[in-house]
Amino acid sequence: MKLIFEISKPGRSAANVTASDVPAISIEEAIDKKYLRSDLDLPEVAEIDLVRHYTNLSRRNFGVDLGFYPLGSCTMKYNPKVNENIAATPGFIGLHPYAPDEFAQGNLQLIYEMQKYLSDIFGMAEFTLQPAAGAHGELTGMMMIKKCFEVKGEKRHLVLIPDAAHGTNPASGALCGFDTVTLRSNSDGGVDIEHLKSLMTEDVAALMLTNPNTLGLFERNIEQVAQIIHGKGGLLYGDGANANAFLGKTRPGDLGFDVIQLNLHKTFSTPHGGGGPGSGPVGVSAKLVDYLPVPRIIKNGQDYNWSDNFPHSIGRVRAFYGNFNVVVKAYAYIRSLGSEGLTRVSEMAVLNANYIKEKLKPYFDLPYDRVCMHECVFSGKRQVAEAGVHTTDIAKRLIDFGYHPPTIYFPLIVPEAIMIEPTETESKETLDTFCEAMIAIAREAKENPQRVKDAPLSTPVSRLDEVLAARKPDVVWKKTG
Amino acid sequence: MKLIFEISKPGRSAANVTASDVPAISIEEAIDKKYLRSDLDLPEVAEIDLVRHYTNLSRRNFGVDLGFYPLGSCTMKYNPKVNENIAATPGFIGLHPYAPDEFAQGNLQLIYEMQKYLSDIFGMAEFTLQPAAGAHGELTGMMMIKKCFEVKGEKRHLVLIPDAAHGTNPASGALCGFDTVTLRSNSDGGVDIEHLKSLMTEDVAALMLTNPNTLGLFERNIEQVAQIIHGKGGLLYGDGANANAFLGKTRPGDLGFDVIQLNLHKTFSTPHGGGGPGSGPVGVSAKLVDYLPVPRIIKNGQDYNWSDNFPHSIGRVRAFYGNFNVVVKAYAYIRSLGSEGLTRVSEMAVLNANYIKEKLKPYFDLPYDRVCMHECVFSGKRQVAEAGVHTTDIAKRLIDFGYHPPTIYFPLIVPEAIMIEPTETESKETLDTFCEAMIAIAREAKENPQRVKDAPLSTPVSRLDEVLAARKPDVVWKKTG
Amino acid sequence: MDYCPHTNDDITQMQAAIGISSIDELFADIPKKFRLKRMLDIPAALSEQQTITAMSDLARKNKLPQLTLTGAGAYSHFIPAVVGHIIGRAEFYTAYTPYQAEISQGIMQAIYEYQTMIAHLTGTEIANASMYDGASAMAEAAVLCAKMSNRTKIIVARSVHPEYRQVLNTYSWANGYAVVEIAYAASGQIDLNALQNQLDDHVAAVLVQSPNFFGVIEDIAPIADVVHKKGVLLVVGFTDATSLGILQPAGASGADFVVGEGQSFGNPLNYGGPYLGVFAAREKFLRRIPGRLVGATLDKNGQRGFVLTLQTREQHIRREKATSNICSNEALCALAAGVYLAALGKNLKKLAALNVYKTQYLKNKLMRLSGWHEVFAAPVYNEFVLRCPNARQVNEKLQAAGIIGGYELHKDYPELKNTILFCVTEMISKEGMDKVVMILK
Amino acid sequence: MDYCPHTNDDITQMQAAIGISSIDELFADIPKKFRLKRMLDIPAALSEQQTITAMSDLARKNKLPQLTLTGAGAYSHFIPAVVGHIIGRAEFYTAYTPYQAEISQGIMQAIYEYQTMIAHLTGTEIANASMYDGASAMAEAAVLCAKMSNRTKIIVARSVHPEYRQVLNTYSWANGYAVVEIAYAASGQIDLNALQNQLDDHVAAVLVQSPNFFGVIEDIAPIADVVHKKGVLLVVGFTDATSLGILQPAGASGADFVVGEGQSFGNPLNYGGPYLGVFAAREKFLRRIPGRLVGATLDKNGQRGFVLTLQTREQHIRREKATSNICSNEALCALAAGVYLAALGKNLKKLAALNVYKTQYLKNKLMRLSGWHEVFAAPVYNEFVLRCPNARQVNEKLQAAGIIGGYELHKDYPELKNTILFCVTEMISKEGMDKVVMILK
Ligand SMILES: Cc1ncc(COP(=O)(O)O)c(C=O)c1O
Ligand SMILES: Cc1ncc(COP(=O)(O)O)c(C=O)c1O
Repeated sequence: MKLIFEISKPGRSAANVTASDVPAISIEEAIDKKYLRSDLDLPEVAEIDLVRHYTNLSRRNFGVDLGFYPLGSCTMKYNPKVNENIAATPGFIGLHPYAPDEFAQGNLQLIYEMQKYLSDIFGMAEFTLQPAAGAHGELTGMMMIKKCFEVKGEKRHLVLIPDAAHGTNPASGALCGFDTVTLRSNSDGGVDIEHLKSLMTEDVAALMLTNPNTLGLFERNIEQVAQIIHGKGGLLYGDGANANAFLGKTRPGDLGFDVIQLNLHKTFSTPHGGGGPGSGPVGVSAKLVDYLPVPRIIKNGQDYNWSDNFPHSIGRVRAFYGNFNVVVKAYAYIRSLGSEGLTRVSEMAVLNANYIKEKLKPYFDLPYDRVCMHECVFSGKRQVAEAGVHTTDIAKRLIDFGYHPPTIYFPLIVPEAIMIEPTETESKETLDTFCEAMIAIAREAKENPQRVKDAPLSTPVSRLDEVLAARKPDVVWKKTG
Repeated sequence: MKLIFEISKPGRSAANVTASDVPAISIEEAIDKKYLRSDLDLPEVAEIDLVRHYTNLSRRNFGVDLGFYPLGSCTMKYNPKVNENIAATPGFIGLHPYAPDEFAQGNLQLIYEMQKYLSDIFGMAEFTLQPAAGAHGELTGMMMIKKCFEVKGEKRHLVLIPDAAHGTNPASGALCGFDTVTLRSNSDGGVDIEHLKSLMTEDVAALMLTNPNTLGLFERNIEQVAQIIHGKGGLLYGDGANANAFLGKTRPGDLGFDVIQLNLHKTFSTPHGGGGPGSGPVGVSAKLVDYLPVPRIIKNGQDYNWSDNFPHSIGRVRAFYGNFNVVVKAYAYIRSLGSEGLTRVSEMAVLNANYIKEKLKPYFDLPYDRVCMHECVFSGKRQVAEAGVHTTDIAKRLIDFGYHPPTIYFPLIVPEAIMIEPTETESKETLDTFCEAMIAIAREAKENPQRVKDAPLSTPVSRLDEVLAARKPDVVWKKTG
Repeated sequence: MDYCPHTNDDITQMQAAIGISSIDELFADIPKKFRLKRMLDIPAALSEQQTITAMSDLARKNKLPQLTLTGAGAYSHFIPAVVGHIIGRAEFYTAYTPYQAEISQGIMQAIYEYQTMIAHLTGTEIANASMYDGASAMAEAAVLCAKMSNRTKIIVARSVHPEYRQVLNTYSWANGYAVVEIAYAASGQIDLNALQNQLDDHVAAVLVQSPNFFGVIEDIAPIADVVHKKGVLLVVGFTDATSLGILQPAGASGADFVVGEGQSFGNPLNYGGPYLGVFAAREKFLRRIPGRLVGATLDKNGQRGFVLTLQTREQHIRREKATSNICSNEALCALAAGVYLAALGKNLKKLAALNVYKTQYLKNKLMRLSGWHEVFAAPVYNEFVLRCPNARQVNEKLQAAGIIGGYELHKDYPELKNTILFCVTEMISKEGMDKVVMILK
Repeated sequence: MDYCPHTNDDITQMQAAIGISSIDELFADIPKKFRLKRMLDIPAALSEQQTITAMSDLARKNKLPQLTLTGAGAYSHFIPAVVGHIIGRAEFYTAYTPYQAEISQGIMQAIYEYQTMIAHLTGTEIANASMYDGASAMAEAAVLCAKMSNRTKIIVARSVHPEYRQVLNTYSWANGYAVVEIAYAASGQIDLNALQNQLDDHVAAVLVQSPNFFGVIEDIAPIADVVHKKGVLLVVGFTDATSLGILQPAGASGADFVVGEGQSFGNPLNYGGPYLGVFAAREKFLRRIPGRLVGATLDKNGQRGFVLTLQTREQHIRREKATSNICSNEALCALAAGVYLAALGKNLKKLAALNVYKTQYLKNKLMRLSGWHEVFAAPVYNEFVLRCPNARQVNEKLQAAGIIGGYELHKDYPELKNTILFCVTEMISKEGMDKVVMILK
């Protein structure tokens, strides 16, 4: 398809500007000419061309509303439409963040209650909704840990991170000045306790643990892990991206976590927008409440107010209060489901993952053969060995069957990883037909490997040259001729 | 794709019903069992399946927002998005039609002003917005004509209809009890004046004329036509479906029309919804004002009120006041464009049609080679003669080029008709590439006729068996097995 | 603003290609004396921002009530969010009538599904793709009966919606048919004896509505018996379409045609339109009914697909001999109805039951007010008629509290002085009803 | 309600396939003592209808003002209807980050176009696919400069948005960097001498904003000169992004990084989020910048297509050595910005001019009130600071009339007692401004 610049034509525009109802003055008089730009080279298109351009672009994109999207770790569940409508109401959309608190009591109440709900669901003392995404929440959480030790006068510069961890974990640790140390997994897919013991010193600020981890496995030794960390005065950080696995079943706070960041856009069903916005609330145990970012909401009688008055706070991690509109959707979601609904979410998510695991086990290597939680991780090793068909080929071939591929090559500890997260919103029929497609591809890999390697065959472009893209980066279009 | 019934599964549902906040009573006690149904066999699907089903269906449909839609006579122009938003505001959507007038002053004012605007734009004394579509407006107009003669005590049972007329014209005449007589076109594509003279008697209630007619040609002898009709006491009915050709340029009232129905969904840019809703306002000259349907709006000072008190009215043609929400969009459209904007609409629509006509003239037979108005009509005769490629083949082949085909086989007086209406909202680039596609098909028809006959090659289904559909009608799905 | 993309350059080039030097030359066929020489007398053009301001100013001149207790042919029901999301897909709402099957499978399959749901709900075998609204659907059914039978009299129950009867009168008058009204009995149902007395050889059709305008459920089976014995066709309408979730469908009780207003299925009140004319019938009338029909068929590769079928009934082929003049219908409203019904599924029954519970609640509460009485004894769905000391006053009191009260029947039924037709749907909470009763106490 | 489609039957069958007899078995890895034995303490589940009621009750507890005269980092602009229609396409908003290029060309091409528009608007060569917001974009730019230069001091103008400086402080503290603030001159622009005095070998970056928090336009070129002479990097932010329609872009005046809040481009106020962090830079930093990048490339058939590129900078590959931890960004907000900018095209300049006209109008009117004075002399875009007799009273008066007044600066700038930062955009009519002046007279 052409770029919007390539259909641009001087003199066209889709959006007109209202004629001024006040005197038009000379801009050069109001603003010294040296401050003014000389050119403005934006695309010039009529509304019809604009709409066709983006509508046709949308049709080259796959979303949950089109079909199954088992992207492991990303929890691509169906997002109820009603929440979109709710979040679009002018009452929520229209307020300026600096509107006086009297104007914003509804918003403040919503944020306050959301923090309370999350605190109960996750067993934490308090939550902040300020971080804009999961990784931002991680950073915020690690900053609080840093602050905590700084206030206590302890110098701890290390953070332990399991080898199965999501890349944001070490990156977040690093972005707030910690040195990271990799913690090995054991043959069972859990934390290698002996390795942990050997690494845990009084230099270690925290262990960043994902539970269930990125293999979809629950850390059976969680009690021991927490004891080891806490025993040396460290803190236990939880990456809550996988919270879809245990809502109403167990609570990170009860398991010993001191901090947990959530990905509202995953667990609480706000659509992911092709890459964002998300929302990454962070919950903390009592130990860390003082360090929460400001501002925080204070409830006085029936009134809610913002307050900056928390001297030990880490400060702010972004302007204003977070991705409020995303929170609105997640709040409505929690209100719709209630306790039983949320619990059912996890039960069905876990049921679905185990169902897929059992159905595909005969056809793909399953490196950790135990009950999984909300996702299961296969390895494509067998297909590589048998026919030179790689996980990426299998993924691309799934596209031809109408599915979004699973997450691949993550977690890094599984070679040729295929990470399937069905979520609770998918029907048995969908899981069955997906498994049939996977099995068909496994067969095809043997019988006609080239066909799999040529996939996808049904898309407008196929197998894009990533090496070229990285070698000769072209991230901004340049007019030619 | 599967039918919604084929993905149904007992026990599922997408929409839940709120628990009762009043005592649940026994339905059988409130309503005798004999009045109650025993089965309710609607599809049972979860929200995710529902959304995927219809979203994927939508992707098998072509709309103006996807590309050029030169469906002659249908004026498939681009529909400004802002009007969709406006029409969706709760203030317009939420009122019951029997809301007391005090509650509905905004709606009443809108309807009243819309009638005034249309009256000026078309030069008529007054308008009704009650009819739900163009054909409904025709019927309403013809009923007023009938009533007029009834009140005058004249018995006129004939209606003259040009052979080029849209099928709704004779059908509307018939549906209100007139006998129809076909009026021939002359070699110039206009009314055959001599034939008209010979047909016009005091038995004739009206001539139903489309101007510009369905060949896209303006009736040059309109003055004479009106004189002939009026001379014998008849009335001149105008099918205003082609009003996009003359906004701000001329007015049917000035041309001598006594009645005109509009298709708001065409001329005034309200999207057509895959077949409706439309809106078919009818304007009348002073002669016919008394017969307008009730209710009509009366303005008293600043207040607007509905009134039924018009003894000569034909009554009602539907319940309530018409397709109000469609009118809202058309009203907003008129307010956006103003006089100059509306005039430009027609200028550009006519420019575009003539541009296409000139570009395609060398490649397709043009039965009436004169300046056209907003649409041009070719004949595919040459392609039939040369290669046995029919207009329908050309139309189907255009689909592969990404275009909606033009109207074909209408008007009936042009063999193998290809009726192209570009509308004013299409850019020169679009017209150019469309013409290139048409020319390429003309070439292909010679060089590779089979390819054209096999078209479309890019769609999920191709060349559906209409004969089978009509011979063994299957209009309601039946469960099997 | 306008929506024409041409730049001046474009226009110049196009003029050159056509061989003209000014656009005006293209309008040369319009006789000079008829060319408009002034600007149109409409307000000045607005920017998009100004348009929104102007339109919201208008919308704000409306007063949205807190509660609406009026039904009378238009019903306020909860519309699941999915409906709006689906009909808001540009591929659906910016398409025309699906003349080109290959690129219109989406709307056609959806309409085929709608037809199937409607046939099932109405207890008939076939349904069309929609009519303009309930009233015109009923009128067209009546005209069709007359045309098929070559008879000229149409009987309609006086308990049919007054505006439907007016539309019927208009259509019948235009075709030269006589319309006879049959009174209602004390129960609120049709007076079966009176009906029997009117059934003669000239009668083409009998039209009743169930629930009727009074909310009363008619006993269709005996009516059908009586009517069919005289070789007359029975057309049955309904008021609130959600009643089909619980009531025995007229098709199952012998109706030849079931017609009515489908607005309740996922279409907002919209001050009366666009609505959705439901038109369903016995199979034998398939080739005679008005309106578009989507039919399933096979493509050249043997795959299932959908087409507009039996078009030879329609105006664009049969012209003056067509079964109707209808062309554009209410496709998007039908799509909304299909999505709505698919969303509710069997929950439509629950919803209908909820309407009954709530209706009985308000009815019982109001009947305890002094001077208030039930007018009709027959069972009702979600509307009912009560007599009260002063109907006008009741509504005025409610309006003062921002509530739209019931429909005052004396306007159309002079014999029913001080009676009000109330409607209660799932949109009215117990709290709301209690408030209404408080106000009227 | 929940959104799990399984029927009881499904569950039974699936349990059998897995070989379990109860779902609880799947949770056996959770130590018994940690299993939650009570219901969650959250309100009871609601139906869709109830959810809407509950949520609109909450929304109604907010008071939407008639006018908002506050900008201060979040701006109310008219959003053309097309923006909502496009970002409302389910294919866009229900997609994840485009990891699978072949079925994500839509969002990737749109983001590539966005990157191009942003680079042009900021006068730089490259831009990423978005950051969380303006404040975090600026903080990440500062951290990046420190990391690249191995220096530990960051200089920031005191006229940068107070919350941006707070975020900067937090990020800098966590990384052990010192932050030094530079005062503003009487003009409202940065005190260039003070800046020069602070520039030493430890300084990694200088951060300024233009327009700055006072609405004042900074003179970037001389700042860039001074800064670059010391081998320091210059990061320039902006407040209202629409100013880019008219102001010389910082990239053209020598900035190394241009970062800021893109909310003004088609994203509603939303009480502060989601917003859109703009991050643009000189080409040479391409392999060092944070965030996703969409790049054009060719597919195996030589066709143009788009991919996420230079992913080796990113956390999922480089882990602790990544250029940032960012993963999810604000893609849909960036899409909205792209659509907005494509819709306006060159009209963005007209729009910016309109903002200037209106701003000058209100400023002139207010300055005529007794006791009101201009605080800063340098030119402004659409925000300005005035001193008045009693700032609190001014805002209280306006609030009483349903108007949100300006931002009171003394909270962040104790030295600026009784000063108010006002903002005027195209959303404020002359009538509205006259009313404001009337109220304050
Ligand atoms: C396990 C895990 N942690 C953290 C993240 C980061 O979350 P976000 O993308 O919202 O920053 C992700 C997202 O992919 C994840 O899967
Ligand atoms: C010339 C003409 N007249 C009348 C009609 C009927 O209009 P509607 O479809 O709105 O009933 C049409 C629509 O196709 C038409 O093109």
